[in-house]
Amino acid sequence: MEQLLANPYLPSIVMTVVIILVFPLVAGYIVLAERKVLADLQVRLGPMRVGPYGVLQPLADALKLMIKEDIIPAKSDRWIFWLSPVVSTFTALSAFAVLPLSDRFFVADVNIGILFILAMSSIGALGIILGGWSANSKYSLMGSLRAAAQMVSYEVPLGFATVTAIMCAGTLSMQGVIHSQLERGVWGAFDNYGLMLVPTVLFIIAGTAETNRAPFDLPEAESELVAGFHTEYSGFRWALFFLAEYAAIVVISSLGVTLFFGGWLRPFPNVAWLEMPLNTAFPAALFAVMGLGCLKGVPRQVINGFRLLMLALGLGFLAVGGLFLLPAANEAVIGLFWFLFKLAVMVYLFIWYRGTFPRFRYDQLMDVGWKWLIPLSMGGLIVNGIVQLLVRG
Amino acid sequence: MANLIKTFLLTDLLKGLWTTFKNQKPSKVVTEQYPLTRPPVAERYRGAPRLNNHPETSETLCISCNLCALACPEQLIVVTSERNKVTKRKDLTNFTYDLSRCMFCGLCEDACPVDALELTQDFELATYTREGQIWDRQMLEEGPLPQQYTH
Amino acid sequence: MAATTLEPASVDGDTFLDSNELVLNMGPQHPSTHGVLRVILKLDGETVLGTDCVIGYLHRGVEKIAEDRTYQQFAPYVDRMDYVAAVSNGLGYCMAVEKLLDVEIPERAQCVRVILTELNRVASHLLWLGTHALDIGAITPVFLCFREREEVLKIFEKYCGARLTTHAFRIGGLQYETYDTFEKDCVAFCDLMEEKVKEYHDLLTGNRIWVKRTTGVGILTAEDCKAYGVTGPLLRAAGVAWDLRKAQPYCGYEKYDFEIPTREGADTFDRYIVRMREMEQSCRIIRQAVDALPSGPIKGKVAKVIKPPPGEAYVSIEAPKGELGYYVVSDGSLKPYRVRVRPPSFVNLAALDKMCRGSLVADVVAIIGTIDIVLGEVDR
Amino acid sequence: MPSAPWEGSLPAAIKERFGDGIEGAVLLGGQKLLTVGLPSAAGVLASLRDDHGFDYLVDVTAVHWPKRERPFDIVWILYSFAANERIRVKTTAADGEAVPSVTGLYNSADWLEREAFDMFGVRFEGHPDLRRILMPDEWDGYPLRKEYGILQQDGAWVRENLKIESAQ
Repeated sequence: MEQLLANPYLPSIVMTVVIILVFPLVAGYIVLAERKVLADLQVRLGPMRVGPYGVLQPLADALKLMIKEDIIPAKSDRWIFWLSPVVSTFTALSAFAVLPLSDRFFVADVNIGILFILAMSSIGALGIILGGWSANSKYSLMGSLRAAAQMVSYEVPLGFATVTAIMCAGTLSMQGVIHSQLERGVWGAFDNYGLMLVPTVLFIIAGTAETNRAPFDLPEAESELVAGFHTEYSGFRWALFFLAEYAAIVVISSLGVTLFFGGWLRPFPNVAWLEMPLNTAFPAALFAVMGLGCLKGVPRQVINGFRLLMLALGLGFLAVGGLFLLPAANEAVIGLFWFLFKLAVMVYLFIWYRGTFPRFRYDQLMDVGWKWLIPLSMGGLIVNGIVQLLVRG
Repeated sequence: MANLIKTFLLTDLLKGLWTTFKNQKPSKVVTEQYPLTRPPVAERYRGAPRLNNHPETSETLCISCNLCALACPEQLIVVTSERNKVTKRKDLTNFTYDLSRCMFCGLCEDACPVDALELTQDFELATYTREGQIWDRQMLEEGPLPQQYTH
Repeated sequence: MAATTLEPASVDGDTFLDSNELVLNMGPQHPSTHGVLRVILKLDGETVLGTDCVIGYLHRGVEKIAEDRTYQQFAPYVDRMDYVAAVSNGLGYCMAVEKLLDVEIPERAQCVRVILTELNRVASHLLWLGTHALDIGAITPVFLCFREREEVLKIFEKYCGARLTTHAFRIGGLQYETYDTFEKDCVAFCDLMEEKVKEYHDLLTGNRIWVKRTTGVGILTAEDCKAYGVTGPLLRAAGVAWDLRKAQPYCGYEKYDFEIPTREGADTFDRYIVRMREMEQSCRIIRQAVDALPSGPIKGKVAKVIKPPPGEAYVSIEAPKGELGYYVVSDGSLKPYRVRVRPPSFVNLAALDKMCRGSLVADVVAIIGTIDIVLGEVDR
Repeated sequence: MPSAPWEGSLPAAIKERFGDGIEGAVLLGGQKLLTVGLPSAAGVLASLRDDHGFDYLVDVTAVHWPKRERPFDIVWILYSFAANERIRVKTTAADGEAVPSVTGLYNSADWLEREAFDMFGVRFEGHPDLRRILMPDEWDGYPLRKEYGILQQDGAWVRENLKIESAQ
């Protein structure tokens, strides 16, 4: 037993298990957040029925998807049809291994972490392509063809933007990138006298395309290809694709947060007097507001169970807020808090686009990718390289 | 030049983002939780039919003239009556109204000379059977039974 | 509802990939064919080589029903053709029968008719805008448009008791007198619309993706429009300032001061702009009509039993989608001998193939949206 | 309906060119109506488009009068953008008789003629693709003919394709 506990891999294994178990739920809540935020943008209420304000909706959705009939089209390539959601989900979740959730919560800090993420997200495209092809449906086929072309085109600017950031940080390790930003005292996005903003913006755009999110959601363009590559999928297989999509969003956002927005660092990491207001007061106040909001909602609930749930949620938020006031606990979780907070902002951004922009057309997507993003990202790389060479020597 | 700068600063996209962002105010929400909050229905709303009784004597106002049945484009009204030997007038025996075919055009209501037949504000007309859509005189006079909402 | 002529070069079960051509069946259940339209696309990659529309899934035989109903009884059925602009349909039908009867419609009725049809035009355009934007991938405008459309539907509901298939007009005039706050509601709606149109412009007009998606897509020049009989905003976006409200005024439209918005590009973007400006013009007409609303009777001298003399009449109005015509033949009996509807959606849809050839699949969706079809009217 | 003879240069020119082919030119309730014989219909329509500027074919339809010897009225409604003028051209046809198609003159005639064929069984000679448009291809009968009952339908088709007994 002691030997087991002393095993150096134990924390990694525990983290892996936790991520695999918890992430589907988290993905469910990202979906709920997406539905709620979209509803807000669109002057609607969004899910309101399952639990107060729809807080139990993800569980209901998961349950429904699990008990739904699993349909495999008659003329499909059964094995590949079976395999592709697995490939998608597997690769997307694998990338979690190198995400630096905080200075102490991570599975592994490998020295090629960023390469690993890019590799996994490339293989993820394979799942989409195979899934679309194996379904033997024309819509799916077109979706997967689009996916293939899009992934290839947008990985280039994404890569260039990443390389620029790596160059700036001088390391490929995810933790190393954050430590380098701490040393330089500035987030990656504002380094090199603000010139790094160009790759930052390009990264966000290319990252949106890489994850097949609107306005680049051509592989699953609903109004043209019905659902694109997953037109023929149903039930839990479809849920796996869904899970993979949201995992990819989290991975890409995390990568962006790590490379450009300081990962688990608080804003202005080198300004000492901001320590108290930002690291203690801000999270405590945030959770207090959320908790009080929930408590305020309690009397409005008609059903007793919902009242209890709201009460529990409110008290839970308040307790988490209180945690940030304890110095020891604060030290343990503040990194995680900042990382997740920035991640949430990124995910909100993704949803916000989707709620606002029309979809690109296939040829325009290629135009934007090859004629604008790639030259700009190459230019960004060169200019940043020169600036770095001249200034840092 | 100004246009080029605008292109690179993505002003058009930011304008759109700001428009949707502004809409997030909870007071701007227009949808409602239907069975919990019920929409107000206009006074002239053409919903479920009702056969009116005289408010004091609670006798039917219908004089069995059959004009509504003749006016109805879908011919879904059947008025049956028998001649009252004492008053020499027609007494209503039954009145059936097939809601499943009704398109709520209001022609029957317009045709009624005594305001006996009226389309009311009740709009919740779903039933579990097709037969349940055929309303007889009793149903038309009393209105549909209160429903339980499950959701 | 006929089989297609667009057979692929080789349809051999699974071997269709061997050929460069792909036949894609879009609809009748597809998110953006606006109902039960089925478009068979012949594709080379994503480029459209040809299209074939299969329609009739919503064919209810409205023209046949007309022969079995009295003149008044048929009026509610026309609402169910272009159910998005039911008031316009009703107006056209009533005017055709009034032409047969040769009756005079009182001023007040005319004025209320104008207000309601213009409100309906705005509602129809709003629905078009929302769904069109949704087809192109912008998912928010549809909710904003429905929010404004709701206000129109509320006015309809208060006026005649129904929101969608209104049956608002009767042959000879109106059945319902306006309600107390009718004028106020109409003006309030116009104020609201003028404010909200700005919001749509912020969301879409300037947006580079929107401009790119719509400019140069589905071009139908003025010549083609005339050859295909295409009317309405499509014709006006091709630079022809032709609007039946101006060309052959009815219902007293000659009294109102408004413009016919036109554009020269004849593409999807121009149609978008034309319709947006038409909404503004409609608000302008509503304001004038509300100001000028005379008092007086609302129904002309029409007998309870409508029995027009034998004869025939063709009356057309400017519906939101184009020229909506009714060709009514009477044999002197209680029932119309023949009612022929000249539906704008049906005729405009016939130009789909011309507009689609050479464009991409995503454009087909945009073009179907820009034609603004309602399948209830296409199939009748 | 009040009917008056239609005077003017247009009917005069048409009458002069087609002679006996023109059976009448009247203003029916103020609307211009030109009745022509079937053999000259194609010529009249071509002349109206080319010589008189009627560049927009509004509608093509038919009316069935089963008791007549030639039971079908074929109606073309034309409009001229330049003159802001609308006229109706009408001819009669016997059952099964070929009616000239105007698809060569107006593209809009394509679907409109298909619809008239679908509903009445009027055969448009020269139409490139005359098949049913609203009804299924194999449907038996022409719904808008007067002898076709309002509840009538092709029971065999319904049984075979929808797998139900008639819905009526």
